[in-house]
Amino acid sequence: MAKNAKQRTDIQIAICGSAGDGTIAAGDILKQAMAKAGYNVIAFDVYPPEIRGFGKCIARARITSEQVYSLKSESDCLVSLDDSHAIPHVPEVCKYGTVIYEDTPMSEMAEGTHISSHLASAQLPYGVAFREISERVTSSARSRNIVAVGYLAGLYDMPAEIFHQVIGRKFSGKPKELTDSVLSAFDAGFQTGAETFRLHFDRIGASRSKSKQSDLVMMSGNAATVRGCLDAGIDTFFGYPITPATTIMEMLAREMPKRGARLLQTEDEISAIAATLGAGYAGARAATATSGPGLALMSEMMGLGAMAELPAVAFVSQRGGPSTGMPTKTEQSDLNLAVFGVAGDGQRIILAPTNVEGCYKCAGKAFEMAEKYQTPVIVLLDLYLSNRYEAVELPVENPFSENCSKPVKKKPGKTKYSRFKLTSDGISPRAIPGDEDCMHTVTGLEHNEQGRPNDQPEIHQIMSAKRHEKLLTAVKHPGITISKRFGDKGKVDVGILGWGSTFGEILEAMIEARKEGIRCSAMKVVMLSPLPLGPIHAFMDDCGEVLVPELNYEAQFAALVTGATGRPVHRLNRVTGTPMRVREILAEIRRLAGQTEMIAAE
Amino acid sequence: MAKNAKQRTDIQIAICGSAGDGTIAAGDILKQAMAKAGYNVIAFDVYPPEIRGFGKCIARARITSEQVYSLKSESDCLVSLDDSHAIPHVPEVCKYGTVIYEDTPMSEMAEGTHISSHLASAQLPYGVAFREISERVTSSARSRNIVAVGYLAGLYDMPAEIFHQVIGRKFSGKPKELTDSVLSAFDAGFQTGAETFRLHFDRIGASRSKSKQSDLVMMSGNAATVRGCLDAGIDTFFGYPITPATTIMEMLAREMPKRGARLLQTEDEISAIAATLGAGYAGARAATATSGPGLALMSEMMGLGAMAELPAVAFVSQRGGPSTGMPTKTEQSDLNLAVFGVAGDGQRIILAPTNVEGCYKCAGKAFEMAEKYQTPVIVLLDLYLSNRYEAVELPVENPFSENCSKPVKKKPGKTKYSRFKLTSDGISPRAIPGDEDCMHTVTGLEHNEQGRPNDQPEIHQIMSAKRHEKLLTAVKHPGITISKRFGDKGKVDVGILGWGSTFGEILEAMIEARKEGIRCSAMKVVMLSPLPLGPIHAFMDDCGEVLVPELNYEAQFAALVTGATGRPVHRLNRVTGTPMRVREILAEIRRLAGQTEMIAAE
Amino acid sequence: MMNIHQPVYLEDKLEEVESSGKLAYRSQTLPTWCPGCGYFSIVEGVSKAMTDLGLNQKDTVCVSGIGCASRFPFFMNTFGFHSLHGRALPVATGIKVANDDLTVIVVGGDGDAFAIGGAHIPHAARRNIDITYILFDNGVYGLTKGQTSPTSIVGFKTTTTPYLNVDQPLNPLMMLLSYGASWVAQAYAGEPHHLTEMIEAAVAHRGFSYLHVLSPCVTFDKTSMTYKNLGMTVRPLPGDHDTSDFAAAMAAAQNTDLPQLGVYFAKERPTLADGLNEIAARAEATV
Amino acid sequence: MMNIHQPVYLEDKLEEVESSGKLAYRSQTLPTWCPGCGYFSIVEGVSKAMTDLGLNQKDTVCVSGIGCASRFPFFMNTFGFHSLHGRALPVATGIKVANDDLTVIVVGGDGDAFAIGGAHIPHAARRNIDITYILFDNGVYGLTKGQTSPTSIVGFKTTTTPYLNVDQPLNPLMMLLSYGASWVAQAYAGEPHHLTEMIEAAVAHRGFSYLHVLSPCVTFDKTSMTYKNLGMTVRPLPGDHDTSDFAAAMAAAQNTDLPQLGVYFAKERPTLADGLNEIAARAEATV
Ligand SMILES: Cc1ncc(C[n+]2csc(CCOP(=O)(O)OP(=O)(O)O)c2C)c(N)n1
Ligand SMILES: Cc1ncc(C[n+]2csc(CCOP(=O)(O)OP(=O)(O)O)c2C)c(N)n1
Ligand code: SF4
Ligand code: SF4
Ligand SMILES: [Mg+2]
Ligand SMILES: [Mg+2]
Repeated sequence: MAKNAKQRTDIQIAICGSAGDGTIAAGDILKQAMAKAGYNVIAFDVYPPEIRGFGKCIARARITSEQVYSLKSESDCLVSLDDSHAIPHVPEVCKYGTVIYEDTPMSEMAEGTHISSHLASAQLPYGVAFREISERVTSSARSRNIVAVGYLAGLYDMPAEIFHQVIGRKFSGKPKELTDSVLSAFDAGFQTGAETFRLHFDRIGASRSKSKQSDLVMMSGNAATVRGCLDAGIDTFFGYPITPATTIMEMLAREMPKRGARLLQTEDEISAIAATLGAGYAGARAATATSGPGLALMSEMMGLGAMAELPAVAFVSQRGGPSTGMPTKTEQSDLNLAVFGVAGDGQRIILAPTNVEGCYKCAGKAFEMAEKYQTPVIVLLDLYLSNRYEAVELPVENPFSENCSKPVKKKPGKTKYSRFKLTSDGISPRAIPGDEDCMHTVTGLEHNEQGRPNDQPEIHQIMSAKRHEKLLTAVKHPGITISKRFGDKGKVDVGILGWGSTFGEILEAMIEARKEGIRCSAMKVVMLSPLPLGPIHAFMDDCGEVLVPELNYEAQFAALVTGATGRPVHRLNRVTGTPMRVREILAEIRRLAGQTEMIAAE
Repeated sequence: MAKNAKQRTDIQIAICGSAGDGTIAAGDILKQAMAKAGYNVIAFDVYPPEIRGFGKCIARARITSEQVYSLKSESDCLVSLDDSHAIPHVPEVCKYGTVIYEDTPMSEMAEGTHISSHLASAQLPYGVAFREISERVTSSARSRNIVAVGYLAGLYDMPAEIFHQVIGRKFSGKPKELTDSVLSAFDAGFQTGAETFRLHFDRIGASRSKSKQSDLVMMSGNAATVRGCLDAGIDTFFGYPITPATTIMEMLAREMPKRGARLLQTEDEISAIAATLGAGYAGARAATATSGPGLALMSEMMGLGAMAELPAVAFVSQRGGPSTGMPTKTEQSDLNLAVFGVAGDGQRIILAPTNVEGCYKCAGKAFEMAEKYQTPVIVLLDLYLSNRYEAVELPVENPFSENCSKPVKKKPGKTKYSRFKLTSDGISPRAIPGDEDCMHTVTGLEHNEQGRPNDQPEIHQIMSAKRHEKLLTAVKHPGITISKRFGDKGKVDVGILGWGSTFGEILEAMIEARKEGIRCSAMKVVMLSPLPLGPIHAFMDDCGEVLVPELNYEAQFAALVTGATGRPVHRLNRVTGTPMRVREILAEIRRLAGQTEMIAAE
Repeated sequence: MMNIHQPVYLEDKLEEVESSGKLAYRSQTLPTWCPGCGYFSIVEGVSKAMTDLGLNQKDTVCVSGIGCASRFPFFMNTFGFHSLHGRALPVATGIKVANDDLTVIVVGGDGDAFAIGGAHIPHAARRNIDITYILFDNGVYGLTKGQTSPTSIVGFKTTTTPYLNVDQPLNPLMMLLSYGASWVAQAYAGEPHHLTEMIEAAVAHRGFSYLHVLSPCVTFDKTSMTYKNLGMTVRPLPGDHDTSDFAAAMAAAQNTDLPQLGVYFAKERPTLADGLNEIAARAEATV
Repeated sequence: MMNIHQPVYLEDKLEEVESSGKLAYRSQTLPTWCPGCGYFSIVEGVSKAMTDLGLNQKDTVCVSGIGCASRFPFFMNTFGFHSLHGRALPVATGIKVANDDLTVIVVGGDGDAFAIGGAHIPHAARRNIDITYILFDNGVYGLTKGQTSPTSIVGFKTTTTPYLNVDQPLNPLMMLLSYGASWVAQAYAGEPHHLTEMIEAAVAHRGFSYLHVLSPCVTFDKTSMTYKNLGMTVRPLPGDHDTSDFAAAMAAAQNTDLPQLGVYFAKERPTLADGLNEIAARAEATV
């Protein structure tokens, strides 16, 4: 069947099974192949907090020809590898959507336990004998998941060739017989799928840009973060494992030693940040990564970083809180801790990327900023961003500067070096151990320009100002988008202000709202501290109503923005451990648009 | 000379010397005696961060017949025990104020090093031979400071009798010869003072209420905190030393064992709060005390307290920050950390007393609240409040309830106990180890009503709501002032919103402003989380302009209030390690009052 | 001492267990551990020990940090406190100081104890707090999916040491002895009867008792502390080992190649509660 | 070894010092310690050792936590990092991992090290990070004005133990040995020549060297670790003490009543940097 090249593609596939079914692996092959085929792909996996057991796994991938910004709350296709887990997800399949399931259950099933009896009338059932096919071609049931992927590919007319490449790469290093057996499972599934009778909307449309195929890389937010670190020339990493940040350290552990950079798993998060500051003091580009509980432990050290004006980068991937909370669920509730969780007036820089490409940018730029502004920089991710896959184009040329340090210009032996010299921009020339004639001691005590402890009233006042004012220049740091407005220009009925991973859903909702004729625009704020107040004020000036949707209970960003601008906003909050839904945001936009009109009519 | 009984008293005396001069001890005798004599006294000592050396000490005491709320920025009298330290403080002596100094320096002094050459023309010099007198009557120069106190008492017609009592008590347990020698030094000083020619304004006026003398106790904020703990029936205290909170633990270490209560100096602040939560879990009234750096370390544990709904009281006395900062200087910059310094949506209760009596009340009530609302309660003090002395009247009857726990009403063996039962006010009946049939496990993981780990979307949403909503009822907790308005009622030009130790200066400035005819009122906010939004909104509704003076750089309370109310305020910030000045606040009130008028006139 | 190299599952022994009364101490929640995990033997051993010692569930508190091991309290039908990573000991200290009458059993993993929690152990030990600390040592971080731990051997390949671990592991037994722990022993999850014996003795000891349990992580360790390797190397302490001889205990603890099971050291000395009571008595005398 | 029971002040020896070149290593800031504090001998000893070893100031970093002891870096004219209470070792780890070429000297008090910083010592020791750790043990919290510390003896009266301390003190030497420190020694502030010798040897050792210095706090301890008491009890390690004999070191460390001065244990083994280089080599091999 010929591919309809004119058709736009926007299809979301969910594969659901239990931990042992190879659900995540199946999803991985699908998303890698489709990205390789030139589609835009956004994917996100959900898995249980326990190491094992029969917890539910879902791999979701949205495959599109145009740029999109988030997963959809409805999927076009659900593949069930375990009906008991998949049944609750049948309602998430859209009208005329497809449900693919195992047609040969191992034993007879109790009534109602088979998924086919749970479909809505407009959903299309495709029963397939995954197990049987797997057993037939590989003499084992273990490749059921691959058969399912093959079936899917066949059903949707996906390019089998590219799947072969992806499977080949995934199994490279494994015995050839294994790879061959997996490939034959795929082919058997593909053939079955291709031969199945289907309606036209089951076919996949064109990819975005056949020509650019090779530039699109399928990558998770954490992987992009790692790439950013490597491209920025990270020298040392000290970390302690914690979900969902662990994979950053794990990937760096493989890559850094290849470049002579050094990584150490420390005894806890306090040591991780302490060593990071120590390394930064000694001149290294140094980073750590953690989640909310770890950041809480780092709070005291972060304050030292601010006071002693030391560079350090901390990647903080948020999960459900408070406390140990929900380690494998997403949330945006560590904003308060990141922005305010420090003793004293200890402001530092906070960056929060909104998508996978942003993770790369923010990671690299964080090292530049830490070095330039001589302060800890927190890059605030969340589980939904860390583990989300997107097809991204990484820049061909390394976009990060090698050295952003303000150099010491000193006639040797002439004047005594002052580590904390007062300058017009608050940034003092920085020397590091080994530099001739620049000996000094850094301290968490208040200190004078030489770094000597000093608690005179004038000193504290002027040094507090220095430490804060230098940060204000960071909102103009070159080569990074600190904030950006999308959608309608000029006056709008509703403006949506967003941050972090939720901004994808915000953009989608804004686009929908505009389609409905609502004057609407959205602004993403990437630097959360110091806030880019100029652009935010300008944006708010243009908006009839401002909506701030975020994944936390306390409306943390809303309160932050209002506290800084003195302007009230509408809050939209959700704490379910799952991403915000586009339709929730849209409903709120509609409500506010109506409200503005009413006010205007009064 | 007869005492002028009709004269109002308002005199502030500053004694300044180096660490070895007995400066603080001299100030202590003065304030104790004057409080005993029935005067209102507010006193505050400043000392250096080093253990020893020749750092500057200043003991200031304001002695009044009417109620006042803060120290004055100008003193009426300066006693110098060391000119090199005292000279910079000469300008703080008011017009026609008194400067008393040593007239027999040990060696000849370089020009300009003697204080007498630094006085303004309207300041009155009194040179006294402290050393000589001390050597004459005690055959040692060591009692110079006592001679100075005696001189002061004689000069101002203070009641020598009461000074004798105070000195007697201070030296009780010491050899009688020592006490006698000190008393004779006092008497010699007193006689010299009484015989000195002086102008009428050097005399002290009437005390407030001769009849009530015995009820007024001179007490520091930390001592009042300790009394609050004891009266509330504290069972356990776990702490780690840190300035300016250490003395809370030190006083409790003496008092608690007498009542069979238990105190342990732990290995760090993390253990202190962990043990406090453990003890709270086991049913004890448990507390800890620390400063900003320690609170930063406690951040993760505090989140566990919020999630597992455990009672704990933490006294946090702020000092200059960030980081180690200025350990012996005051500041109000740990507000952000106290309110927001927790991973996830981990709101807890924050109380901030504004004076010494408030320390007592908040301390006791904190135990009630921790128990009733099943959550950590932070009592936010600061160095200026912890170390400030005021003459306070403690209630005759213990004002604190013995038990505020919501009891478990359960037919034994009938229903299974649910530790986190959903109730209308969010508070679940709480059982403790030892309670029959109530076994359960508390956890920092999100959990269902039984306390079992559960990360289902609905559970997290409903449990987050439960944990937050129960706190809302705390703003109506009986027997404690959560917020209070002072000054003009109804519409005013300027309203001042304040918290913590700075509220004394705010009140004084407000009173001055009203004298100048500015319509003005002030509101103190004692509960900083959750904020009493009703009264704050009502207050702001009445105010033309709202001013928030506080001792930090980032305008933390101002941003908090604006974030919560959506209303802009004027900020007045100072980071010098010293208290806010009444005249600074007053100047700002005047400016704003003018501004409002201008706006009204437009 | 038997040589069983496979753990015993609760499920396998359901009948035996039901008639023994041990189930009273087990919550309705089935352990979420991987089949074959050594930890099953420990939960089984604690239940058995509680039955044998006749402990009352309502007067027992199981305290833990975070990790696979630390899930333990959820599987017991006693009071429980699943606290934070590394903080089980200070929480237990608070509980015990607040109420002397409770039996407090603390559990945790090797990372929980010797990495993030390392500051707390010396103080619980020197103060001789009357609690039992059962350390589940699998030489790896289980819950976070297989990183190196302070007890991982040199050459161990994990996700954070893809080019093999180079750090010399800690020696927990020597450390606890040097801290002044008043009771120190070692057991092995593959020898459940001896393990149960040790748990009973640990709980019975008045003061701080430390029981180190070697326990394979079948999911993230296929090469190092496996049932196979441990089964071939563990052996009982010599019959003539003198538990009052500190130097002998230290010497035995040094032999990590052939881990020896049994009580290394035992000594009665005043507990923290004794000390606090002494303080109260002195304070009263001054009133 | 001489028996001097009073510390030597820099001021007393100004001439001698000026001609020795040691002043190059001293900053212009005079120590803010109390006259008579044992710490003066240590700053003097380090300056002397640096001269003798010919260390370059610009390649030396002194790292500390918080406490009287931790004020040390301000008094040296080297690079310095006055960090947070308890965190000197992890900060030093970061510095050393970032730049192998630096000489890193870590100092701290007994509370800084064994109370709040207790989790970090085992790991710095087992990893054999090539730094020198000089522990200023005065058995009390100096900077916060006299509270009990982890090395305070039983019966010590402080502001937090007004009814006398009841907690058994820790034994730092035994602890460090049990952690696998590759060089462990003890000195006494009252014996400055031996102290200087020990500092030199500590800095010279390749790997983690731990030097425990007994140092009286003249302000907050009038009864326990005084010059008088220490002067009467300290003695050198026996002449035949074998620094390669771990058991002998442990045995010597147990004798806390009569503290012995000298090198307890010394052993060359690969440092952390060696390990990290090994990792890099293995990684390159896979590229
Ligand atoms: C403060 C903090 N840091 C990190 C984590 C993540 N974490 C959970 S368990 C664990 C280690 C588990 O290893 P171990 O203590 O040996 O227990 P095991 O799982 O092997 O039984 C880590 C690092 C956390 N929960 N909290
Ligand atoms: C997190 C934190 N907790 C507490 C303190 C207060 N503090 C400063 S120094 C010190 C203890 C000092 O004792 P030690 O380490 O023995 O050093 P010494 O002063 O005796 O030399 C304490 C508790 C602090 N600065 N930071
Ligand atoms: S991961 Fe390892 S330690 Fe955790 S339950 Fe599984 S086998 Fe046990
Ligand atoms: S208080 Fe003690 S340790 Fe601190 S400087 Fe003074 S004598 Fe030394
Ligand atoms: Mg483990
Ligand atoms: Mg000390």
